[in-house]
Amino acid sequence: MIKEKRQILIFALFALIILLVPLFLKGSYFLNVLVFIGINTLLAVALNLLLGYAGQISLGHAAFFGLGAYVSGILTTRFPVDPWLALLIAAMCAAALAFVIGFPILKLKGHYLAMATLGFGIIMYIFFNETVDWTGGPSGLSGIPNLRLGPLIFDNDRNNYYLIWMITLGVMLLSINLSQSRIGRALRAINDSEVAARVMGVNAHILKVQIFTVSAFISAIAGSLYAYTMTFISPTSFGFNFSVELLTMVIIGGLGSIYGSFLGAAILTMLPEFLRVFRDFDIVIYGLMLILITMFMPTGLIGGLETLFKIIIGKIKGSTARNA
Amino acid sequence: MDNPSQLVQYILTGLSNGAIYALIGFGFAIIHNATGILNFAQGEFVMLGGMFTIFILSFLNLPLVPAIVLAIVLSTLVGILFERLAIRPLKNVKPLSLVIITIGASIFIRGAAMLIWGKDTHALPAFSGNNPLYVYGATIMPQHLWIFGITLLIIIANKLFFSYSILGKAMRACAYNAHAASLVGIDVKIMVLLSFVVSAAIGSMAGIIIAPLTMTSYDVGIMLGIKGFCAVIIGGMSSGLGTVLGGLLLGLLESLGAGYISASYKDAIAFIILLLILFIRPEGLFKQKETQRV
Amino acid sequence: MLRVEGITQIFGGLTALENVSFSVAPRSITGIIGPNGAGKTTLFNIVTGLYTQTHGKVYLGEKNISFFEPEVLARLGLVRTFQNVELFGQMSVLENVMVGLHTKSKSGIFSCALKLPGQIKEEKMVREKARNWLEFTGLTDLADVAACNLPFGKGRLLEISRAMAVEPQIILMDEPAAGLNSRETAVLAELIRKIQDLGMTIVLVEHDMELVMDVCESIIVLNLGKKLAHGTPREIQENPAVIAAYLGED
Amino acid sequence: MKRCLFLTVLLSVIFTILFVFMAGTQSIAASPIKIGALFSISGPAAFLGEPERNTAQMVVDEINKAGGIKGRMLELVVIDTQGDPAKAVQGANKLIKDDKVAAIIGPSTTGDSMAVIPVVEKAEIPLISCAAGSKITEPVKKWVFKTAQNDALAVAKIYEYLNKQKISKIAILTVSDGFGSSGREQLVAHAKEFGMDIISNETYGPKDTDMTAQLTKIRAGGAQAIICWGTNPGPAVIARNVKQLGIKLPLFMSHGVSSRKFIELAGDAAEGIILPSGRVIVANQMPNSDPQKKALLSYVNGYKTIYKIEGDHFGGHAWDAMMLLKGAIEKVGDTPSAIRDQLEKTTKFSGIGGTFSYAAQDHAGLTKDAFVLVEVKNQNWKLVK
Repeated sequence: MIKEKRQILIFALFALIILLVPLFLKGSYFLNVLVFIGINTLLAVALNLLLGYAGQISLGHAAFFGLGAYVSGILTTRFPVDPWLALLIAAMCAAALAFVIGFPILKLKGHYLAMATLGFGIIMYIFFNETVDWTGGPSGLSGIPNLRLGPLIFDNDRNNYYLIWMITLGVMLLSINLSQSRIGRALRAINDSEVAARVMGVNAHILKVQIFTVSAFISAIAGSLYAYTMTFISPTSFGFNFSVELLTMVIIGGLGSIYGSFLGAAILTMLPEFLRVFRDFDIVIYGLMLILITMFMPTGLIGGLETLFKIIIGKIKGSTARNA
Repeated sequence: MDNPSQLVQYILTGLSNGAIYALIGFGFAIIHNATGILNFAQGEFVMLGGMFTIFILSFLNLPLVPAIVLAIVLSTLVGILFERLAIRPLKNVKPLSLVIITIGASIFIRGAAMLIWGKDTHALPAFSGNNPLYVYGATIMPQHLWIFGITLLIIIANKLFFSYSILGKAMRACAYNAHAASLVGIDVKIMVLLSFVVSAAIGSMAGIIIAPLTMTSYDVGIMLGIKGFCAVIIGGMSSGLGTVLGGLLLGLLESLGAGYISASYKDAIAFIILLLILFIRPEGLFKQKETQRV
Repeated sequence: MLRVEGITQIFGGLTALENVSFSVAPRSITGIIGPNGAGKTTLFNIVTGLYTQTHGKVYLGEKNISFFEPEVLARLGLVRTFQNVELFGQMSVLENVMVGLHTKSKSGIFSCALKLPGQIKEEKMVREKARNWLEFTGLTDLADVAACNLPFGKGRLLEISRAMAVEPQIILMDEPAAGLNSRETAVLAELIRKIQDLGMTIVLVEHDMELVMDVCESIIVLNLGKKLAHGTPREIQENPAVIAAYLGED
Repeated sequence: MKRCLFLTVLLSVIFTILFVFMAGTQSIAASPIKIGALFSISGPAAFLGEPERNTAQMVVDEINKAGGIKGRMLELVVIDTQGDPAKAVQGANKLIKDDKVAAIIGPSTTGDSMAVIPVVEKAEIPLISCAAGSKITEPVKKWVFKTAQNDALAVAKIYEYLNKQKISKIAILTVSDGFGSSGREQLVAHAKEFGMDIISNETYGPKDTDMTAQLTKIRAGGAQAIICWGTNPGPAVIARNVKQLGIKLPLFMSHGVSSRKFIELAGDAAEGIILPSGRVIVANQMPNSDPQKKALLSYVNGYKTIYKIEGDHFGGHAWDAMMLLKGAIEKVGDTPSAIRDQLEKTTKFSGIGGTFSYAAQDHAGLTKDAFVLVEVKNQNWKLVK
C-alpha cells in the first residue's frame, strides 16, 4: 500500500514537471525537441509493454507507427475525414492488423520472433514506398492538416507539446496501472517462465496477442500525432532503422520501466544534439550503448540509477549506524 | 512477348543470386548450430570481407590473392573479437539479450566501417574478366561461376568437417547439449569461438566473391544479411544442402517475381514467403519434423 | 480422479513411454517412482499438457483432457510444480502467488489499465488470498522478497503455495524433495498431508524413498517406459520385479 | 562492491559525456552572421549531404579568409538530418530559435525540404533548398528558394535528344527512393509532350544488387532506348547488367550519377552512356564564352585542393546557395526579410547549377540550359554537342 502511494506521488511529480516545463522554455527550440521526445516516449512505452513486460521482441514496430501516420495522413488529405476521427480509425486499423498477424507471429520465440517481426516491418515499408497513388511513395505525403479542438489549433510547439504530453502522460499512467495488476503480473510471469505461467492458468498466447494489439494501437496513435505535427510524412521515417532506434530507446532506458522509456526516448532524441561535436559518431555510439547496457546493466539506465541510489543510501545508513 | 531465353535468363539470374544468399546463409547456420545464437551481425562480416579486400588492394597494393587471404584473416579477427568481448562475458544468456547484442554489434561494426572507409561505394575487379558467357540465349558472368564453385566447395568442406573431423563432431555435440559436451571433456568455449571463426571466414569470403558483381559499401551488410537469413530459415538452419536449396529457391522466387509480377514488390514477395514458412513450417522446408525435448 | 489410459510417447525413434495406464483415487496421495530415464517426468509433461502424446488418453474425472493445453487444465483444477523450480524470478514472493490466483480473477486489460472499481476490489481479494496461502506454507515473512533471491528450499515452498493458489482438485509435484535437507523434507511431508486435508489429490514423482513410503498411500513404479507395478507402499517394497529393477540399476 | 563501483563509473561516464556535449553545443559569441545548414550527411542520402556540407564549409572559409562580408565573419551551423524529416524539422527549429540564423541552406532531399517548409514559412526565415523536387517551389512559397535543377529540366534534355535521334519507344528503370520516384513522375508526365511512348516502366530497390530480371523484361518489351534514374551504386550495376545481357540499346542515366565515382564503379560498362548533367563535370570543356565557366573552375579547383577529390554538382547546389546568400547579404545586410526580398531580385547569377534568375513567381530560377548532355568516352566525360 505504501509502495502504491509512493508510485502515485512519483507520477504526480513527473507530470507536474512535464506540465511546468514550457513556462521556462518560452520561444526556445528545446520545446520542439520535447514535442518529439513526447512522441518517442509514447512509442517507447508501447514497445516496452511488449518487450519489457511480456518479453516479446519486435523489430518491426516502426510499421505500426507508419501505419498510424499514413492512415491518418491519407484519410485527411484525400478524403474529407476529421483528423480526430482519422486518428481513431488509424489506431483501430493498426490494432486490427496486429491482432490478425499477432496470432501466428507470437507463436514464434526468440530469434525467430525477431526475424518474423523484422520481415513484417520490411513488408510494410515496401508497401508505404510502392503504393504511390495512396501514400505518395518515396517523395512523401504533404499537406496533412493540424489537429484542432474548437478554437485551438495545434500548429505550434506549445500547443503540440501539451496535446502530445497529455496523451503520453495518460498512456504512461495506464501502463503503470497495468503493470501492478493481474494482467501485468501475468505478462511478467510469461517473461520469466512461460511454461510456469501457463501451468498457473495464464493463457500466454492470447495475452501476448492482446498486448501486441494494444502496443500497435498506441504506436499508431503516436504515428497519427506525428503526421499532424509534421504535416509531412515519408517512408524513410518508418523503416527498419527506426524500429532499431525504438528498441534502443527501450533497452537503454530500462526494460519494463515506464520512466525508463521516457529516459531512453529523451536520450536518443537528443543524442544528435549532443553529438554535434562528433558528427557521424552517433551510429557507433548507438551500437556500443546497446551492447554495453545489455551486458552490464540489464535493467537499463533507470535500473542502474536505482541500484546505485539504493547502495548509496545503504552506505549512508551504514556509516551513521557505525558512528552512533 | 515471352520467349524461352527470357525464362532461362530469369532462372539463371535467380540461381546466381540464390547461390549468394546460400553462401551468406551458411554463416548463420554455423553459429546457430553451435551456439543457438542467431547472429544478426552476420551481414557485417560479408561487408567486412569486401571492404577489407578493397582497402588492402588500394592501400597496400597487394596482388588479389594475398589481399583476399589477408581480408579473410582480418574479418575473422573481428569475429574473434566480437565473440570474446561481447558474447563470452555474457552471463545473462536470454535469447532476447543475444538478439540485442548482435544487433548492437552489427550497428557498431557498420558505423565503424563508415567512419574508417567513408560512405562511398567501391567495386572490386572481377576475378576472371567481364566477358559474359552465353547459355541458351541467356547470359551469365564468369564471376557467377566462382560463386557457384565456392558454394559447392563450402558445402563439401562443411559436410566433411562436421561429419568426419573430431573438431566438427565436437561442435555438433555442443550444439546438441553444451552441458553434456562439457562433461565428456569438450571445451565448449573454444567450440563457440571456433563457430564464430568459421562463420566470419565464410561470411567474409562470400563478401569478397560477390563484391565484383554487387559492389560494396559500409551498408551492404543489412540487406544481404537478411536475405541470407531467409535462405537459412527456408533451409531449416542446416549448414548443408538445405540452405543451398533455400537460397536458390529464394533467388528464383525473387527473379521470377521481378520478371513476371512486379519488380517493386519482389522483396515483399520474399518476405511474405519467409513469414509463411515461419508460421507453417518453422523447421524449414527441407527438414524432417523433429520432436524437441524440453 | 485422474485416469491415464495406454499412454505411449515416442521421441524420434526412442520410445520414452509404452502403454502406461493407471488411475488415481480422489483425495489420495500417489507416488510415481522409478530409476532415472524411466519416463516419470515425460509422463507428467503429458498429463499437464506440455507434451502431446503419441497414443493414449488422459481423463480428469469423467472429462477427456488428452490434448488440453496447460492453461485450460489449470482452470479445470490440475496444476503441477517443476523439478527445477520455475519461479517468476523478477517478481516478489507475494506476486508469484498472486499469479497463481490468475484464474480466480477476471479483470481484462482495460479495466486493469483504467483501475476500474471492480478491478480494485478484485485486486484486494487476490492480495488477501495470496497472503493466506503464504501463511499456509509459512512464507509470510518473505512476502516482499524477490523470488530469485530465495534460498532453494523456500523456493520449493513458494512453488507449492503458488500451485495451491490455483485451488486445484489435483496437484502434481515433480520431485518436491530434491535438493532439500532432512529437516526441510520433514516440513514438506507435513505440508503434503496438510494439502490432502484440504481435500486435494496429490501425485508426486520422487526419488526420496523415505518420503514416498512415508506419505504415499499408493505407489506406481515405472521402468524403461513401462509400468512395472502399482500398489501400496508395503506391496511395492515386497515386489520382486521392483527390487530387481532397482538392484539391477544400482 | 566491485559491481557498485563499476556501475558508478559507467553511469557517470555516460552522463558526463551527454552533459559535456550539451554544454559544448551552447554557442557563446554572437557577432558573426550565422547561416544554418541542413544536410543529410549520414543515412541513405549521404551522397548528397556530404559534398554539400564540404562545399558550404569551403565557401564560408573562403569568405572569412577574405575578410568576411563587410568585415563580419560568417558562421556556418551544420545539422545532419540523416535524411529523416523529423530530424530535419528539429534541426530547423534549433537553427531558427537557438542559433538565430539569418538564413538556412539545404535540406539535401526533397522529403526533408517538404517537412521543413512549414517551419521556415512560419518563422519567416529564408530557405534555399538543395533538393531537386519541383514541388518545393511549385507552388511558390514566400520564403523558399532552391538551387538544384528541377528533374523536369533533365527529363526535357534527354527527350529532346531522343527526338533528334528519332527514338520514341522508351523503357524507364527507376530506383524506388525519393530521387527515382521524382524522376519517374517527370518522365511519365512529360512523355506525351515530346511524343514519347513508355513501353516498359520498371523499378528497382536502392539496395538491390542485380537488375538483370528487370532488364530482361525490358529487352523483351521492344523499347528503342533505356532511361535509368538513380544514384550510385544502382545505375553502375545496371550498366554492367546491360553489358552482361548484351543489350545494344542506347542507355541514358540521370544527373544523379554525374560524378567520377560512376565511371569508376561501372568501369568499361560506362562507355557510351549519355546523361544530362550540370556543367561542373565538364568545366574545362566549356567554351570561354560560357558565363558559368569562371564559377565552375573556381569551385572545381577549390574543392579538389581541399578535399582531394573532384567536386560534383550536388556540392554545386550548396555553392550556389552560399553564393546567392553572400550576394544578398552584401547588398542588404543580415535581416531575414531583407535577404528574402533581395534573393527574389536575383537575376543572371551564374553559378554551378546554371544561371539563376529568380522572380516573384519563380523560386527555382533555372531553365533547361542548366543541363548539358555528356557522354562517357574513354573513361571520361565528353560534352555532347
